[in-house]
Amino acid sequence: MNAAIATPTTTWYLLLAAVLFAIGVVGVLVRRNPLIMFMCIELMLNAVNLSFVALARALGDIGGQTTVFFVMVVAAAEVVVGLGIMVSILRKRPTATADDLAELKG
Amino acid sequence: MELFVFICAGIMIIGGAVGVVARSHPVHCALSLVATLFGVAVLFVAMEAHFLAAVQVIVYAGAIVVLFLFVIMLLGIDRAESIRIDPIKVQRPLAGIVGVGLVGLIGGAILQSRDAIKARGDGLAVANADNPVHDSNIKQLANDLFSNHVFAFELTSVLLVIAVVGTVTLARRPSKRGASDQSEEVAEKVAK
Amino acid sequence: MLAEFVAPKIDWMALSPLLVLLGGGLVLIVVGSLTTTWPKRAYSTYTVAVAVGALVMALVQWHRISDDGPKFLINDALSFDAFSMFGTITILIAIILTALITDDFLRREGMDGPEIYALYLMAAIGGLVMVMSNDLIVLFLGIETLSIALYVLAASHRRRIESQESGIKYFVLGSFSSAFFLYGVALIYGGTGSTNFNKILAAFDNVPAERKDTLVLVGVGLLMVGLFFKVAAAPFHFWTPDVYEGAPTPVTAFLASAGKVAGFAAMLRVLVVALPTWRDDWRPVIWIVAVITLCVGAILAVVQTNVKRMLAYSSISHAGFILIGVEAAGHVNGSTGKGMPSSMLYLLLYTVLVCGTFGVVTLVGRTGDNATYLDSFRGLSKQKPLLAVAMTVFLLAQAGVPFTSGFVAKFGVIRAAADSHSYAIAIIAMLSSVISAFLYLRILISVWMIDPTAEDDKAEAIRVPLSSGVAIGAAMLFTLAVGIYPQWLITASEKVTQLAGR
Amino acid sequence: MIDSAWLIPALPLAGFLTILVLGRKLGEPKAGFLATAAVAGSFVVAAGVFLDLMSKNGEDRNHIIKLFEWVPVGSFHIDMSFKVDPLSITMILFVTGIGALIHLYAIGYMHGDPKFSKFFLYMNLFVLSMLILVMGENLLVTFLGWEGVGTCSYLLVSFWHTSESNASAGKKAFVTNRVGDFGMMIAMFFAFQYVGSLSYDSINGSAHAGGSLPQTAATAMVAMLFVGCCGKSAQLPLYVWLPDAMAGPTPVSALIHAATMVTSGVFLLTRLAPLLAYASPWIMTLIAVIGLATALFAATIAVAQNDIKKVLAYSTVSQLGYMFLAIGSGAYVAAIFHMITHAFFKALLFLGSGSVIHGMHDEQDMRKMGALRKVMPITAGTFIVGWLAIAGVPPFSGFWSKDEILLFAFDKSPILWAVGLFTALLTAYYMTRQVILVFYGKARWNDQAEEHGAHGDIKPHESPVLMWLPLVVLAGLAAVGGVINLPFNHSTEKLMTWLEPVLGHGSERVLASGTEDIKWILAGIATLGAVVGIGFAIAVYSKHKVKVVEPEIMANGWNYDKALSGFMGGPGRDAFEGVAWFDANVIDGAVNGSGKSVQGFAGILRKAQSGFLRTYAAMIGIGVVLLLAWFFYRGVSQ
Amino acid sequence: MNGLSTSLAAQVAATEPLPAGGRFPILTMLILVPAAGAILVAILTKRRPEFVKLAAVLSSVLTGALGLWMLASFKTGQAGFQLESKHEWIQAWGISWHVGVDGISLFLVVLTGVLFPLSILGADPHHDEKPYLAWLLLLEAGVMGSFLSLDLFLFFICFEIVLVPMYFLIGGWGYDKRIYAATKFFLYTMFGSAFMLVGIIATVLIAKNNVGHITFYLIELADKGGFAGSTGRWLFFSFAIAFAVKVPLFPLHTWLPDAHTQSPTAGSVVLAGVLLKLGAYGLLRFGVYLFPSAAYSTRAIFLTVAVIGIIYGAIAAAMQKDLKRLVAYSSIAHLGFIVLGAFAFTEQSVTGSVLQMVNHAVSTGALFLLVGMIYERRHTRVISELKGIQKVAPIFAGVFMLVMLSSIGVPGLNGFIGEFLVLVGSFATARWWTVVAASGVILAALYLLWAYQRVFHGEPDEANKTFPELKIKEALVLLPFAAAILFVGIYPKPMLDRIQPSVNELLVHVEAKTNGDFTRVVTPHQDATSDEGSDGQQGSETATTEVKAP
Repeated sequence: MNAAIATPTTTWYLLLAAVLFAIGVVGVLVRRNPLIMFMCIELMLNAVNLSFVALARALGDIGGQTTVFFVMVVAAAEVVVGLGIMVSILRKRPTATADDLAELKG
Repeated sequence: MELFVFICAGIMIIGGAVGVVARSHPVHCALSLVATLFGVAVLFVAMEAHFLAAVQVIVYAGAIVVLFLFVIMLLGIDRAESIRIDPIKVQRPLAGIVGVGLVGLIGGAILQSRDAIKARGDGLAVANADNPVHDSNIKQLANDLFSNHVFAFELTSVLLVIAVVGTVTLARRPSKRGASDQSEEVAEKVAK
Repeated sequence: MLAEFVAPKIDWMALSPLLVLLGGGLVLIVVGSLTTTWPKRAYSTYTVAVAVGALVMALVQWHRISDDGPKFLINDALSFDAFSMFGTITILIAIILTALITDDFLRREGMDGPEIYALYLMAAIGGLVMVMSNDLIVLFLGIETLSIALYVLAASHRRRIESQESGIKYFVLGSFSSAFFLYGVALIYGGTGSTNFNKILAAFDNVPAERKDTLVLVGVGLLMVGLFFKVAAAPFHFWTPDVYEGAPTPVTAFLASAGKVAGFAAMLRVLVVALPTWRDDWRPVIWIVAVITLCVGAILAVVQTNVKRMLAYSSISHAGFILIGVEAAGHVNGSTGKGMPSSMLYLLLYTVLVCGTFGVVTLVGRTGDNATYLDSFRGLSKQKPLLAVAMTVFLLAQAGVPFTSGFVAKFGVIRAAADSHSYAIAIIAMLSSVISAFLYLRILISVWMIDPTAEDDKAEAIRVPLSSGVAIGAAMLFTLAVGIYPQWLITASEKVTQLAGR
Repeated sequence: MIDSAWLIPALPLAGFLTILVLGRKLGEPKAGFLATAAVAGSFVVAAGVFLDLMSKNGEDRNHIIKLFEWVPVGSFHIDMSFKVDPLSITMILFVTGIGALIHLYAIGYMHGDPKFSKFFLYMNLFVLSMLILVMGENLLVTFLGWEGVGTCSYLLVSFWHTSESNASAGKKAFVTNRVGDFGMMIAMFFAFQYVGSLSYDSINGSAHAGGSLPQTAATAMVAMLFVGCCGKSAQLPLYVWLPDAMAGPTPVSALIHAATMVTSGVFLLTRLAPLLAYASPWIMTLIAVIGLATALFAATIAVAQNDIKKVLAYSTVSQLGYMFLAIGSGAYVAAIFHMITHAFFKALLFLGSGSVIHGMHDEQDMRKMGALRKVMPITAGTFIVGWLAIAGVPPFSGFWSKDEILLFAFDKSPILWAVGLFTALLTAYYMTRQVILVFYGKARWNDQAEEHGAHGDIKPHESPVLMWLPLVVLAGLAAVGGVINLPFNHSTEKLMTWLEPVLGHGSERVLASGTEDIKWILAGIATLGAVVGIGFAIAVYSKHKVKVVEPEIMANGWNYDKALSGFMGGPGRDAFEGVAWFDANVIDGAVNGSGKSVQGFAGILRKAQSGFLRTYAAMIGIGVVLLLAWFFYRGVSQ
Repeated sequence: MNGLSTSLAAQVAATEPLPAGGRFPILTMLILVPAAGAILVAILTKRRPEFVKLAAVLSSVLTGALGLWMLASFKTGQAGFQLESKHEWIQAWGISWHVGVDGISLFLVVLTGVLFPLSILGADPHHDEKPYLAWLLLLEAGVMGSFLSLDLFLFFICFEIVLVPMYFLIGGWGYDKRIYAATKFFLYTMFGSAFMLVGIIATVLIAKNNVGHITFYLIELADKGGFAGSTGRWLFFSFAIAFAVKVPLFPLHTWLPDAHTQSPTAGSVVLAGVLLKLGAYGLLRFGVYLFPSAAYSTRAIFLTVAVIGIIYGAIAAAMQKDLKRLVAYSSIAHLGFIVLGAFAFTEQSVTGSVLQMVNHAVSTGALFLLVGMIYERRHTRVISELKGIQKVAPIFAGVFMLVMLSSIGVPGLNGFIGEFLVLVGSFATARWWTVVAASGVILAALYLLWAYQRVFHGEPDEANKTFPELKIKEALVLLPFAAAILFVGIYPKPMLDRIQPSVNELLVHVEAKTNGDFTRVVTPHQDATSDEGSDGQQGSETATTEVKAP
């Protein structure tokens, strides 16, 4: 195995992140459970984080990592609030899927 | 070595992600998510972002996924979702197009500009050459956090306060005074 | 070897509006949760006081900028210029009006408490950060601060299932689009080496003009997705009608005013300040999105029966108008064009308008916040003539009738478009405003021209409490006054082109 | 005296205004006398002006009275000016003279009508308009009068408006006249464009080769003016309104639809004689032919009419045709001459018929009359004078004027003369028929009384003095009216001499020498024709020697009117309905349709707003892909 | 010659400095008084309706009086703008409150001033009088502003604000399909002005290069704007669409029958009387004046559309079953004449067009009042339900007749003068259009007389037997209309003398700006006929007597 080829470059990481991101997007589109949709969003955020770190390394700039830190905080805050909202609505109608929440339309 | 790590972690990440999307049971999804998060953490380590890797494991895998599981259990919605067919027929083809499109476009862009990133990185390296930073990851991070990003850091505190206040607001039971309670109405709607 | 840590210098004075809001918000949270229920109107009075305090500080800063000139704050994280202060003032006005409307609403719905107000204040901080931001990360955090507060606010009416539904929809879609935004930030970071506007701008300084970077361009695209979502531009507008309809009406007012202002300010800042290098790339996008937004907003509003939903579509159509200003700003390098001032002026005027409009809708919504259908407005002119007059003024202003602020706003953006020879979009915009005029007329027909049925008479009487009355009255007077004598505001808005660092 | 000529229209105006304000207070019969006095006053003033003019040289007899600037716009000045010259004073005299007589007659005729004073209000307005028409110094002032008389005609025809047919007749008169007015207006536009003025003097002055008015334009002007005249003077194809207009009170028929208004077309063309002379000759031939065709056409219809006034109406149309024949033959003086004599005898005949109708209690069907000469001797006597005049029996006035016209027609073309002569024969025939049916034979009014029992008890009676006095005066005029222009020598042709300065160049009486020589032979033939016509009528209606020939198609006016109204009510109306349908469904339909299509489009668009979270997310996703595709394209295409 | 003297006069007027600020700002007050009246009416208490009505009547009468004062202070024979007053307003955008009046707008302003008090007095809204009066007064202010403004921005906002009161008047006090009609009116007109707003802004910005600074001042833009070629045409069309809708020109007219028919009487009177004139006036003042070469080069379109409108409107009118709708369609035909005159570009036709704007307002306004009175009495406007009214109400019928004849264009009444001038002027430059248009006079007689016959003639049936005669109050309202109909028909000189110089100057302006494409039509014998002494073309010694009108 040729070492020159063997070392994954930033591009690899970025592509991996892109695929992960796309899977997350697809997940949001196809899943009906709001919780799982939200998990998919977490996937997307992780893809972004991965990109940031890879880019930070490529650029030799720590700023990308700092950003990841903030993203994590945001993700945490989002999870708290998001789950709060979901709990408050799913408590009343536990079987509800995202498709059932369609009172508002048109 | 890095290739091996990359491939293993990559499989873990993609596999986990596919698991989140494809498993019908919410708990399985959550566990798949953990796999992805771990994979990402591994790659962080591979890219020498140790602090972030730690945080990734602790906050994400530790706290967030647990929270997910907790909510699943709390609400008792731990039943499998039938994912054979989608009630909205166009949804899956659409999702496919969007997914492929995203990968294609973003991937294409990445491939297009891989030299540019490299050049940019070299440029920055040259710019930083007279002030080489060889601190450990955590120190660099801290330095950056409290100088360049100090405002953003402070802002995260507001964000967290909001999260707290928000959950409190959501959790607060509506008081009985004022409006007539409409829970019956709600119940009716639910029954529908 | 430890790199020398340099603590950034902080101009506390420049941050004062932000700090007043933060302090006020924290005090409210702490004191509010420690004490029992405050007396009637105390929460809202307090909130208004805080916001007014911040507003006063902002005005002071405004003059300071006029005298001393703009600058950057805290290691270039924020820009302190007329643009950001104009946006700040607009958001603070939105807070004041919304708080006044909210006061009685909460008591009517049995939801009185400090949380909502605290969320308003905190959300406003997010908004302020967005308009001031000079860094994509700061901007992202600002967006999230605002958005998370708004998710909660939208879902805060516990008795209305629609409120919850709107909360969850807003939340999922909001996070979804935030992820895109963030990915855009990452790609731009990759392509330029920084998230700071100054550095992004400088990154391509020495590169030939035709040299672009696909990664950055795609990043710009992703960035725009997030911003388009925030301002409810088509096709990223789908959340808007549902959320506007479902959210408690005062919150809708807040969403439509502060939310939109912050979103557009951020968009202008990002596109005009950070990404002018690629303006030939993003301007056509803005053009087409503006057209779609105008059409979608106008056309879909036609078939609605719920006034809140109608106004949601109308706000989409207004977003289209503001996008025209953004498009115009994309014709010139830098901020010298008419695009930015006209957009910011539009935002300020629209903020007051929309708060007033939703203020009236709040009152007509009656207990339960559900009577917001066209039929609910029947007989308003008989029951509360003044309220009907106010509604009329607001709606006509939104339709762009002269002698109201709405006309001044539209005139401004159309002028900006004409100035950059975008006649086609100007014509399309005006034609769409004809279509959307139909929706305002439909509401007016209900208000004035259809006699209430016996059933309508049996419905709960509409009350006009003091605080709402003050807010609606002030908004109406402002609408008319600006319509008649807009000179001072125009002059002020034209200062927003003096951006920090240029 | 000339300077006070403005009094001529002013007096009827004063009468009009007085009755307008005080009409109801004055009531019957004061209003009538007031109106009569106003018109008579005009006549007196006119007579004074006439004498004044007479005292002047021929060249000085053109006098313009400017009241005020009427329509001054830039280079275009139209004054409210009156022209007093031999032609206008001739017209004024006979208009006011006959007008006064008819007013007087109407006091008796309209006795007991609830709208007595309103009748005289309109009548005075009519006289005023007619005077403006004839006195106008320019086309526009004339047009003012022209339309004024038309309006008064409308008002008076539908005077008894509770009857639908009267109302329709009035409307028909007005609208048909509007068709003519269209032509008249176009003629004025031509005048303005090429002459820059509408004054007669300017138009006639530029009607010469080398003037600012090209001959083609002059021809077009004449043609359009003739269209106007066809409307007003009831020529083919626009004559249809006149028979219907008999629905009005009989004095109206006499004054407006026989003596004055309908002749104004003749007046107008005479007024512009130099222009006519300048225009291409074919237009004159056309006028002559149309005039003659109308004369013959109307005469054939008159033969078969049973309504006493309809006969006279068609007769009027026919006689007007004669006048146009004269114009077309270049015999302007003859036209005016016949106009005057016709005014005398036709007014007489109408008033006589009115007297009969009055006496017969509003019965107009001649078949229900007969032998009335015994019960209404004065009426009968005067009517017979009128009959002789119109039939062209020498030495009554009609003979002279008609003879003059035929002479000129012969000069132009013997064919015209032959047809004219035949028409004269027909005229004699149908008028004799009328006289016999009304005044001779068996009294048929009792038949009806028997049929209807006591219900329809009719006792014809002679009319009051107010009515027969004008009859007598007119009968005198009709008898001796010919003296004003006897063709013996130049000095007896008084009218000719009088009008010559007005008609200007090209309108002198020039006959081919051959014609001049045989004029007495032609006159003899014409007299013979009249006698034949009368004799034939007597043979048919009095002696019953010949079977009555009254074909249905002639009684129906060759179905022309029917066809016309059939067209208006049929395809014409359908076309109008079609336009209205087009407006409501296509044009407005497009407007409403665009509104509907917006709604329909919204209906499609809102399907995307399904309420499903995932749909929204998908839309965002698609938006993202499209957006990225654009940026990617921009990136790779650099 | 005359044109020369007037343009000289215009120069003299232009060089005259604006009078000192101490002068009373009549024109500004003409706009502000009704606006203030509207506010006053709106804030007065509903409990004393008599005060409300009094305030409304007083302020409208005061406006009318101001209008007459303006008429009195107007200097005859001057072409330029008079009584100008200017105040800075929105300097940032080069906008000022700039009002002035010239011969073209003069009588429209007077008309507005007179028409409003009459329609306030002449028609009863039956309910909610207070807002009704407030809207009417606001409408008056808007209309005044449109006619008086010399600033494009001011014009546009006044032009546009007019929609609002009219919308509420139709929608609030109209008849059964009022909401449909009001909405249609609002949206249709707004559709038109959508183009104009863009056009105005573009005009100003494009003119900036030539003028040197941003200004909305009409005269400056017209003089220095220099909108040549296709730019001018595009701008002109953006204006023209708005005006064409407002006029309305075929095929943009369908809002009008609905709006007219459903509007309350006062609304119809004002709509026909002044609102439609905004379109025609705008075409002259802002279309032709600003973009002479574009207007001239596209005149064929306008002439054609105008002529179609004349014939089409008349035919459609003839087929209407509703009396008010009939009058509405007749307006389309009449406005066709006005546009025909405006785009024939001769002194006579344009003067006639301006005069006809006033005439149409008078006759159609009066017709609407009369139809309104019929509706008050019979609660129907359907022609077939009315019959024989002349027998029971002869005076009413007489007045109707007079107004109708004026509308038909019978000489001696006002309608004729305008129509004739339009046609006679147009004939020289647009012959075949004029010939077709002139045939419209036949149709006008047809549909109006037919309607008159069906409504007034015949024997009244049961329902119409008790049709009340004209009341004193109604007669007093109609009296000014009748007086105007007669006066203008008989002695239009005072009006023509004031209109003509401005029209002439407009044409001189067009001639100067079209670079020789357009030359004013000079009729032959101009000098001879304008010189009163030499009428006699025959060379004979014609005696002329001047007689003072008796």
